[in-house]
Amino acid sequence: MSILLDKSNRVLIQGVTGQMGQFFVEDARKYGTNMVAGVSPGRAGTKVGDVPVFASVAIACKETGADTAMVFVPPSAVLGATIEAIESGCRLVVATADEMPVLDAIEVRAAARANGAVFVGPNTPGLISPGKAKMGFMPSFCYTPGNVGVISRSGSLSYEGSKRITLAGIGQTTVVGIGGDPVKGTTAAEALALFHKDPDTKAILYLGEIGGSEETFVAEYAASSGAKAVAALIVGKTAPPGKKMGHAAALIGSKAEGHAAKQKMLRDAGVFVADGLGQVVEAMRAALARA
Amino acid sequence: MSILLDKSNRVLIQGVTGQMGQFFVEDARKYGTNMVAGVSPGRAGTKVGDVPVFASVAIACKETGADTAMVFVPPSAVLGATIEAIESGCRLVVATADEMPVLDAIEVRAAARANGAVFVGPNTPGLISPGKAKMGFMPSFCYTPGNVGVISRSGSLSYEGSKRITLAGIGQTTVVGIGGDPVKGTTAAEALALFHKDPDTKAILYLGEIGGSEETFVAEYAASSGAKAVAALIVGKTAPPGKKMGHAAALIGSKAEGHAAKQKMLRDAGVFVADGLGQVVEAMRAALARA
Amino acid sequence: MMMLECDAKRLLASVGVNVPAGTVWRRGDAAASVKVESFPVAVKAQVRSGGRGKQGGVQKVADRAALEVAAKKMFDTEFGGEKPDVLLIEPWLAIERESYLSVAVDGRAEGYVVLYSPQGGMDIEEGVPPVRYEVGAPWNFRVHRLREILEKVESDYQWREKVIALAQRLVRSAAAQDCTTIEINPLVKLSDGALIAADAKVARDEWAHFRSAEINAEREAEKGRADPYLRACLDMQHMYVKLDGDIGVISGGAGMTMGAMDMIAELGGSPACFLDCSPGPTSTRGYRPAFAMLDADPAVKVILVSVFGGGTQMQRVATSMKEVMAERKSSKPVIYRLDGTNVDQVDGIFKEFGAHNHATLETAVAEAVKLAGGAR
Amino acid sequence: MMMLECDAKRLLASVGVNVPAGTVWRRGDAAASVKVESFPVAVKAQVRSGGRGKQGGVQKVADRAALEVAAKKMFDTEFGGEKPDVLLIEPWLAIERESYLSVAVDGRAEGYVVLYSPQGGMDIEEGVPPVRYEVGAPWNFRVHRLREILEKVESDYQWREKVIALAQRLVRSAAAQDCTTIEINPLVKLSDGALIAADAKVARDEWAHFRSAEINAEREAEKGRADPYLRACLDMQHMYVKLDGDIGVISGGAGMTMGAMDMIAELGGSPACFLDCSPGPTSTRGYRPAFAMLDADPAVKVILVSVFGGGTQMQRVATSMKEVMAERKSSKPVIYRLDGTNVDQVDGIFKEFGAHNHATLETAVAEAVKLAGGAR
Repeated sequence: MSILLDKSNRVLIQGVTGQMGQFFVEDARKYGTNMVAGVSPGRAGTKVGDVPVFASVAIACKETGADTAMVFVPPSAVLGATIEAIESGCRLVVATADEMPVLDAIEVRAAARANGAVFVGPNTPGLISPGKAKMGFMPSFCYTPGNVGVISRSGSLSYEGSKRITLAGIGQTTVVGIGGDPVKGTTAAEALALFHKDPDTKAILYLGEIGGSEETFVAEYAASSGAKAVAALIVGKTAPPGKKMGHAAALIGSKAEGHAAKQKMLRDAGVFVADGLGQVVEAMRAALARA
Repeated sequence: MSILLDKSNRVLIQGVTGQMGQFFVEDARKYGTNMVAGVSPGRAGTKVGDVPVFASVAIACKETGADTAMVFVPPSAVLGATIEAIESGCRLVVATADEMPVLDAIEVRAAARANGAVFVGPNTPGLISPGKAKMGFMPSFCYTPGNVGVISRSGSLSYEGSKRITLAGIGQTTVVGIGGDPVKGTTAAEALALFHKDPDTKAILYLGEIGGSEETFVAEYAASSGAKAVAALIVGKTAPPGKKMGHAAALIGSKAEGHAAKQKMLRDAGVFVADGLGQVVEAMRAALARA
Repeated sequence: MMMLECDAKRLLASVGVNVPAGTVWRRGDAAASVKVESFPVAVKAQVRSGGRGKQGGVQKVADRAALEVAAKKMFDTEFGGEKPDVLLIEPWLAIERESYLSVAVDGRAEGYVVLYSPQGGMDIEEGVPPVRYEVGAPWNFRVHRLREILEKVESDYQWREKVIALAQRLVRSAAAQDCTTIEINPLVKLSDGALIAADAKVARDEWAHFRSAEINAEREAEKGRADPYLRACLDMQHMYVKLDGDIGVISGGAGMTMGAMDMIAELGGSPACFLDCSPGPTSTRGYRPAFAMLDADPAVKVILVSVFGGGTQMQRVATSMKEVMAERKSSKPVIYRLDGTNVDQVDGIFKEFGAHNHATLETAVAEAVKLAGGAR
Repeated sequence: MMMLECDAKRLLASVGVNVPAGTVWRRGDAAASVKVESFPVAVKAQVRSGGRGKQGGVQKVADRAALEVAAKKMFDTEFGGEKPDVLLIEPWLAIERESYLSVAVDGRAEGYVVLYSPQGGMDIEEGVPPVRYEVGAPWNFRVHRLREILEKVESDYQWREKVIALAQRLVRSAAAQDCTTIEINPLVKLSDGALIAADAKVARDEWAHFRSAEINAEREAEKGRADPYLRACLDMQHMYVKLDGDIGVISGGAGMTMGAMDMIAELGGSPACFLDCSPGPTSTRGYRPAFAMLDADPAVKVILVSVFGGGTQMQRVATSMKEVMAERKSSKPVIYRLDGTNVDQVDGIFKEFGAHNHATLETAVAEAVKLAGGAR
């Protein structure tokens, strides 16, 4: 099994007529993602590849049974597009866009919660359930089906981390990018809860960063009774305090948000913590050995 | 019967230790209003008259069974106090305050709707169910029990109008001031619906003004099948366009908001329209004759 | 509180809305100090009342000399009773089309409403009514709901998407800045397809003054534009609208004040003003400047005091009247009709200074009309 | 984007928050042009980094002469690596007590959180942690919820009510103006009981630039403060943090950039920077200024290009590298590790200009560390 995404998701693409939308239709379809509709106001009736384009998410859902949305619109339009998808009945909405104002993310998160939908984003590579479907631009060769759930705050780090375990023969149920922004559509806590319930997920790999408090969710989960084994990597050992390291949330604002404090907190909670990328496979193996 | 307010309401006063709060406790109790609690953060444990003071609405409701709130706090604090009352379970919340920012009124209205409560205000004299209870400073001698429901956009105009029909022997079920602001806790439409359902209310007197669109609700109601008879007075025949006549909503912004257009709309809908205060009793009698 | 167009556009620009790059010419500025980069330009009288366009308050001028002539004339012209203290000079726009967009507080919408019309311009009220999107609380704005509504009237989808994004910005800004209206008319499509707010009206909620230094400053500026009599009234929170007649009305409550005005007209008289004293202190301190203003106004022949009080107690009002009359110089007649809480104590107090309280509005108004010169 | 204290206080004042009546002294202003009404005053270095108080960045001066001495010295001092271009001069406050209030975006709160501590001041991080009120979406702020929380730690109810009203204002303003943090520390109670924001930190969300002219201007100003090399990088949306080491890192993605930095340290080297080029164009146009900046930086001995791309296609990055190298003057060694989408096309392109693509980050970093002078 997997979380959130598999072959049953019927995917529509908002902003499908843009460059990213068109590339996604081709790339994700190749991987097996079930692409059923595109949405582009003003372009209804046209096609992108063989995907029919509709004027609104509501119409696309009605006509094609779409239940999952991938959003490719400019940052200032993400708010409107994601809420449209959520309120038109999509159960999963993914917006990879960076540069989304945090206030907009707050609004989308509130709307998702009110409608029982899952929002993944912003500032995320998306998610992939290897061998089933992907929603994002992740390089497919980094992944293979298996029994580890991967959660990452960063895009390319999730490619790197996944490739490492894949090459070591460790496959994944789902790899989900929760994003580098402070307010997330799906938090580490929520992703952990989903993996916890997934019978095929035996252990979890968490790829985190300095800054913010997301890692406290991971420690809380790992310390809870009956938790699945967790391995983790925290990058940013060499990041100075008080500086934003690319991601809005990657800023050491207090001691607790620093690298040493996070590693200690995770280790104290029973997480198998890799000391650098070179140890990810080792930590993962240790976690699986306990699983 | 009556609408919204009778002897069953258990009333708490927010801002009870202020000058208005104290006057209200005395005046409304004299009329028969069932006053059970006061709220004043920091003054819990004291009394105003024989009314015990609590730190929060939630505690006051729990301790005294209060279910109705009268809010006497400064304009900038009305938002917080009314939402506290609504979310602590009060079914009726009255805020007479003028000078409440319209955005705050919008928020309170949304909260009332979400919680199934009724908000009356802002910028209103409150409401009175003659012979039963009053929530406001209206002069008691202007009212007598009877079978007319009165709705007014203006405070003193409702005293004047009510006194005129009272002196003519026409009593009231309830007189409700919906207020002079554009966004109302209770609209004319909602007050009409309540009077429509009240078996003791035989006819309705609506006291309106130029500006805004509240009167369209009245026309819509009067024209609907099975509507109770409605008499109305619209003041502001001599008001110039484009000027705010005291109330934020009393501004003729378009022809439809002018005096002549409103009178015509109401007459066309079958409302008995008084041409000036001097004709209110006559219009009311005509309405009752049809009732 | 209506803002001047130049201030409204400053607000719009601050939230990223495209507006013409204007220059402001204040009354008294030396012509030489007003920099204009290129001609032709629009010269626009900055007044708060509407309809300026039809009164010559917007002019196209082709060169510097014409600008100075037009400016001089505009500074000396009244538009809707108001002489401009400021002119706005803007590059003349290459207009491809004009539409209409506004965001306003609306009772029926229980909050904000968005209005759009594909045709904008001066005659908006005469044409097909704009389409309405009832937003309600500002956080309920939905791009896809507005799109659904606009699809029916606006066929240019690229323009439509620009309008939607703009409307979203305006609703957000209206809430953020306590605006009750933001109207862009015309909303212009330039020949290069870009969107620009060619004219803008913004009204702000004066009751939000405690959380906005700008609104607070605007309220003070409004008082500053008033004459000293009116300023004293505004300092007491009185609400005043000048009218054409000769019977001054001192009243309490907006509805009742209009009710008295209407009855004056009905009985053949003519009200000189709307003057609602209830928001301020209903005491000697509060009423004193109201009488001072009406006493000083040569148009006012008679003063009608009409107060029907609930929380305002009549024995206090009566005492205030006694005190004001004791210090008053003017001999303009004053007619009283006090009613409401504790009205039974009024006659006793009135007796002390020889005043008479009318039992009904009808008799009070009739006497005022008679004293003002009788029914016309 | 952190605002200077003086700008943060201007923002607070604009929403009706009480702040000291300060005067701004900009570098280069003549001393005589700086008006101070009365002494003593606080002279405060305006820098974006924290901890200024402990470095002498806030001084009490008793007279004009002392002010000028203190100002001269402050303009020449670095606080957290930053020389102030502006000083803020404020009346010295009669402080009765200091507390702490902030409103910030918080992941756990799914939106805004309000933090309050009855004791404010410089050592806030060392003391009892502030109490938290998780607001979430800004329209969910509830006066009574915050009151419940504050009742447990703040016994002065009059002060408590002032703090609650202020917090409400701050949440509203943070949302209205896209602030991610508004921190008032200390929040001061004056001897007359009034509340005043003695110091303030405001951070704004740079991604809201499209709806805020102020944020947009601040972004431009930030670029303006950068040297021309960095400015060219910022124009390309690159994200850069200077570090102490000698291995320049050109990378894509914040996490992967830090991962590479950490591995450099692990293998005995030292990163010279965090430079994430993924937000901008990953083309020759995008990478050119990144190389130009690192080539010009004398501290950088080696450049490590580490890109693991998904949407970013490696054959394009490889071609960009070829083009950049063809025009590049510097002879600093460049080590490559490209991986991700279409990585199989990289070797062919690299062969054209004699470059080698490392298969793993480990070998790439090891070579960079060796070239930079070996493990220390």
